[in-house]
Amino acid sequence: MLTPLKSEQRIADELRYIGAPVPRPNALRLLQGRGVYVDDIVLPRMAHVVYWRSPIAHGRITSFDASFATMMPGVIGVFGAEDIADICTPWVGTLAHLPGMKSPPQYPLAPGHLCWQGEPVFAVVAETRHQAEDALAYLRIEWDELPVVANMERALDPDSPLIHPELGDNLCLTRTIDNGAVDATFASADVVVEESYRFGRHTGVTMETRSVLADFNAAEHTLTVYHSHQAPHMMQDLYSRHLNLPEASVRVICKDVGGSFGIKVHSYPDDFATVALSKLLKRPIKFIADRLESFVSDVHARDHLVKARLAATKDGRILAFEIDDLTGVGPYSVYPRTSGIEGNQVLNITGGPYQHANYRARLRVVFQNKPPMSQYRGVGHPIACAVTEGIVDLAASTLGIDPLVFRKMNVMHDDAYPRTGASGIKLEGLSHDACLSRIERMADYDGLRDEQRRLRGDSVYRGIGIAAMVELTNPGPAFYGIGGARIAAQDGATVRLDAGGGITVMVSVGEQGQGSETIFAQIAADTLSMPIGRVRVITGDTSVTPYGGGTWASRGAGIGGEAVLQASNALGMQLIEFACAVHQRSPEGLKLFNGQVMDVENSAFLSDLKDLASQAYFRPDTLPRDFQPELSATRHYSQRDYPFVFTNGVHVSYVEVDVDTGMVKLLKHWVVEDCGRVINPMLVDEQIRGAVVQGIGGVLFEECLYDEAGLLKNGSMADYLVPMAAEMPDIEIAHIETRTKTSALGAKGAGEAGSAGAPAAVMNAINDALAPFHARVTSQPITPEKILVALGKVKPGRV
Amino acid sequence: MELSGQQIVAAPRQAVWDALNDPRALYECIPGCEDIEKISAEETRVRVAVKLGPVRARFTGKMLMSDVTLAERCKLTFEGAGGAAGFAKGSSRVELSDEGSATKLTYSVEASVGGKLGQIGGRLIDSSAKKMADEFFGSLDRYLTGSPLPRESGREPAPTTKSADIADLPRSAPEKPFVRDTSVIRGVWSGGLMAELYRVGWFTLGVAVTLLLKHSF
Amino acid sequence: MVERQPIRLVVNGKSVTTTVEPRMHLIDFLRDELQIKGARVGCEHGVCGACTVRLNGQMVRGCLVLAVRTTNCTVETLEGASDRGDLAALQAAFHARNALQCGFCTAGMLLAAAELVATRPDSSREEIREFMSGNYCRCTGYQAIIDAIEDVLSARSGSVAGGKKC
Amino acid sequence: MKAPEFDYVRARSLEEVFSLLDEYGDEARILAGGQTLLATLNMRLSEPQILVDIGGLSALKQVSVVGDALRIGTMVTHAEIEDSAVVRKHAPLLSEVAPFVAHRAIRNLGTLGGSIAFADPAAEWPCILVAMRGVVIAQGVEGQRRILADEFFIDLYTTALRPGEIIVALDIPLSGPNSIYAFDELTRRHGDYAIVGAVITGEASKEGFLKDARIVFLGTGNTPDRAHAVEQQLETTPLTRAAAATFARALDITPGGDLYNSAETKLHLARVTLERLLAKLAQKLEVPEHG
Repeated sequence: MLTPLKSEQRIADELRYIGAPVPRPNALRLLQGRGVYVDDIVLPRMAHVVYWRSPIAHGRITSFDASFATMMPGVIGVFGAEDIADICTPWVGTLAHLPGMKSPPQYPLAPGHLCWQGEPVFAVVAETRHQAEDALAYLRIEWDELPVVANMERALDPDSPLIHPELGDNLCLTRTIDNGAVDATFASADVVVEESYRFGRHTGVTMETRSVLADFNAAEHTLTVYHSHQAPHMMQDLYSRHLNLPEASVRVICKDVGGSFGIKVHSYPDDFATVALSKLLKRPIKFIADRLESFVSDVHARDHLVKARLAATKDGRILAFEIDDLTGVGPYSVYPRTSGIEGNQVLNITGGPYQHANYRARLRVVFQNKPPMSQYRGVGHPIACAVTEGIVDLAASTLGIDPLVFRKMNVMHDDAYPRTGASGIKLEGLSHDACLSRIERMADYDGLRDEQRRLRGDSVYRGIGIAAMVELTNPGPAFYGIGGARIAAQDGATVRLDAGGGITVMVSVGEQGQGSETIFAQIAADTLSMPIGRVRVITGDTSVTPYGGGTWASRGAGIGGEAVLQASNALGMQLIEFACAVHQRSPEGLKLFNGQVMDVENSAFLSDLKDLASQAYFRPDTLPRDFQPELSATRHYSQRDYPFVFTNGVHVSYVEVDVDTGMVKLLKHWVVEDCGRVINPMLVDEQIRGAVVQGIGGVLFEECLYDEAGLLKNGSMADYLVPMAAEMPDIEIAHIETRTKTSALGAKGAGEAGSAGAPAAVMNAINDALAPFHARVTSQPITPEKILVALGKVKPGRV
Repeated sequence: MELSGQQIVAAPRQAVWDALNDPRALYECIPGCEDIEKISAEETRVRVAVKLGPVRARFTGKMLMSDVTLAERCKLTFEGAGGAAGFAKGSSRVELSDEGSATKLTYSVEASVGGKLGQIGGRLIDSSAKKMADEFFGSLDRYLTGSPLPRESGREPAPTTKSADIADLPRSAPEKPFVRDTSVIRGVWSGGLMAELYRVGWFTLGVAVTLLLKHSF
Repeated sequence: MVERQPIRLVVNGKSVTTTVEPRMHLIDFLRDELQIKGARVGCEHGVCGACTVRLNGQMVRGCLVLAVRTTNCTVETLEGASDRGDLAALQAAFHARNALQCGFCTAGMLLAAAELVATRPDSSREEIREFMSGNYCRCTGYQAIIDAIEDVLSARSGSVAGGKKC
Repeated sequence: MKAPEFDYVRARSLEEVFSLLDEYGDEARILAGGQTLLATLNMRLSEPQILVDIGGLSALKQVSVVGDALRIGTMVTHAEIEDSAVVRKHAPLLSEVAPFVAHRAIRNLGTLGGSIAFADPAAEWPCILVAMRGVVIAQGVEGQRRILADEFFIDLYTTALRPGEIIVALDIPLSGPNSIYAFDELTRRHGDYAIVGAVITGEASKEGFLKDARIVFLGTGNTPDRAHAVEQQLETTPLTRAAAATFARALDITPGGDLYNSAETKLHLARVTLERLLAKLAQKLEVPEHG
């Protein structure tokens, strides 16, 4: 039963869809190969653009000659920065609420200063993609190299080369937190443990690469952009402002999106260049990044070095955490969500689950001549959780306390909310105790420990890794809005009774495969008590849906769902009011049930919504003169009680390490997660499984390998190791439901819990397996070589 | 990745050192060298066609000799642009020591390849750089001891040092690309061979055209 | 310009006679020339599997086959196999298990799963994972796909063997 | 990335192949399975003028016993080897190794001859061919040549094939009743290029010796890497499980590093792999197989 919003609102008695594993209706077209992605769309006079990307990490163009290339068959033109300078203005990727953050202006095409291998500099437009690539090979371009900043640990040295001399140094952002009596606590603590954690830079590798089809209509001065994107309204605002077009004449349409994970929530220079070229050439221009350019142009993530220490008492009470996070981003802060948020979240979230009061943290975000870095699924959580849970495990083993017991002693207890964490994060209500005891039973923790001990006798080394985590979801304007970015923190839904008696829901949160359209249908169907088959959901079109933020930071269900709930509620009340006018009854006596209007007491049938719709649309003459039925309702919702609604979960990973080859076999993985009300258990579990495997990619396999000249050495699917089916474990999932009181729906986010905790759990499991050898590995990805070096079987070649 | 190798050259140290500075010797010994032209004592402009399995990449750039201690040690650095393939930088610290009447060459190899080839070829950059270095120093021995060099078929005879003068190449390329008169080329626009001739852009085009004009007329 | 060459083949049961540039791989030919969009381009170097189609009944990487080489062959994409009802059991199992999210890898996954069900019906769970490890998916984490294939195999062996699958 | 323009011809006879190779020289590429060549072309790392497709020559697709060898045509695919009963009967090692080659979709088109001609240092077939004392049958305008696998792989991607020659078939000596073998490779992911792999072949003798042993590594050198020192020791010392570690320590190869593994790591992994394979074979020698 949905908690009633206000006394006079009627919500259907029993729930048929919310809470049920409803299969996704829009999956059927995908199963038949009838999805429509951007590359599937063909428009008349459509041309293709291909970008010449800087082959070096830092330099300056000295000569450019395209005279031969332009003579090639099918070539429409070759363009550089100056050709679109007066069409699209540059941007700066900073946020006001990250004080002192700086980043230089960035242009759609680099005006000569080459800042990373992969930066778009020239555009070749031709009739076909093949012809454009043929011409690309005949551009005659020469450049001078400049000293490269490719090692983040030396980027702030006084003698380090400067990427942007005008900025004075390579520092993008710094921030510190210093709460409680940190120095005193560490000085007097019984036990202090210290460790450094290295996280390899890696990227999302979405199946569908970034795709844009920009169609500027010169006659109407309107721009339609088919975009593979997560935030259509954000891009509408950016294109409108930077191309000087009225917002109403910019339309962004996101049909099927082939995976995004945060990679497609940003704006990219080649997006702006493609749109600008469409305006310049007055014809549709299609840009489909191929896989090779994706590795050097999609945003990267997770490039961090974190030094951490923890202070605890002899009897195992954690007193203080301290961290120093150094993160090397790209030459520009990404626009508009910036390259500072990942590091900022590491500071906010480290130590999240625990009761300590003393916390000091320093963040330095430094520029590098490597692809720009920004939000990718989990954002700062995989770093913060791995640092926290790694050092907590080190403390537990130093104190000789079982790591599960140590966590049970120190996590915030479920009865102690609301409260503020040591880093200042405001926590509404979490369930660490419930999650820890649930996963203990689910994974048969004691049984695993017995098996681990027994197998050590046969020199088989297994490890059990635990990772408790907090996760921010349902963000309010605190994330971006207050910093001046026009990124909507609210979402809107319009729910309409159609003439045929069906319900159409238009909502501003989009679908990228995670199933948000399905849960919106579930919510609308239950709220209006309609068969779900009669509910149709439309998203991803700025000209159709209300204005809203889109998909990011695990907010789809929590924010979008609540907007759908409130709009459906409003429509429900309007329909009852309409039925009252028709049947001369008072609202308390009627209810909606299964697409009909019924008497509350005796459930007598009064009318079917289909008939009411026809009457309203076609026979208004039969209605009381003074009554005008309203058959659609729009509601907007934003979460304003907390900066973010935090939720939590816990992972356990069970691995076997071959101590001769350093190979790790993932045996099993468990997750207990609390995302508040679970609207669709199947879809939530699948979100967690997909995110866990992405986390496993980061901890074991994925890294962008750069040499000192800032050149990528493994930019193909053969050498950049994305996780594949054979090596992945089965993942068992359970839920605790601590509903948020910030909304009637009570749902919190679930999309990033998997990638937040999996790296920590797998790292801890590997180090648990290596414990008999007193070896630890804290540099991700944990490759066989790093394990062999830790075991002393091989000298450290290069970490 | 730091790699190293050794090669005994049955010739006195001075002769080996002279060969390292003689464009004719370099043309014979650099694997896949298609053209060479000495610009100064330290700098030699060179065009190298690299064959690696099915991969064909033509690098046009220059070879620098630095950190020189006469007839004892130096550093050879090659930097070349490979058109769409990207660009390559290879360096080798070479030390010459007497080994009886012969000379022992010990050398390091370091390679860094940018652009697309680097992205994709990462797996084999080091081993192929090592292979090219081994071949170069191996050829040096055969060149100095007069035994025949493994001449790949179809490679034009070495141009005289001065005749293939790249330096005074016309800055702006000729209006229409010239056509070689052999039957293999079927049309000015035929992607295949034209790609081969012009693939690295005008600079090479200039080189290719200049060379061909000199040879075929 | 290299001349287009004539080819004649059967695509999804329909005869196609046309000319094609020798360099065009099968996926671009299907998508750009025949407007058959079911198979997708994911990497163009034969690793991700998004471009999987059937050539003479066998699954292949569409990006590693030249269209000019498919003359006198039969090609089938997900649309053809789906409309023929050849994948009904797998499609139903994938839908029930949510063994797809964004859908970009689904064509390759279904055709690979179909070849496994047809040629290795008694595969263990680990053998299914190995066979399917040639197709990259970033959304599902693979478990639901493996479960869906197991459902189809056990239903098939259950019905074939008439008894409980041992 | 879209491939550059090139012409295409489907050869109707070997003679036509040789005349095309003569006319275009290095400008022509042989198209066999295309699984490596097309990836290279799609990435524009090679811009040949013409592809000569030898897929239409049915003579190159035969598998048959010829004398004391199993003759496999150059165009036989990895999948056909994987599924072939004739191969399983006469060269069971090939049947065991085939599933390690990439993934089934690649194996459905990729060919044995293509893999041998390409000679990737981490590929399975070159290493297996050397271990089984195979012979490459090359053919050009002047006729056929038989090249021992030992002399075929010269350097990184460099074989003994002469310009204008193609591989037409591979001869693999038939495995006898006492032939035993062991193969394994270490990969981060199933189907990847191997970090290190090794195969041991030999004849089981009643006295517990592994006779005519050959030990060949893949992924360590520029070509299939023979462990001669260990082979010699196996001639004089019975192979027992206890001795496996000492044999492995005698490994004399010098691997190079790769993207993820230093040279020292590769040597360590090679030793571990060798020791495990020797232990597996030692077990077979203790319980000699019956027929």
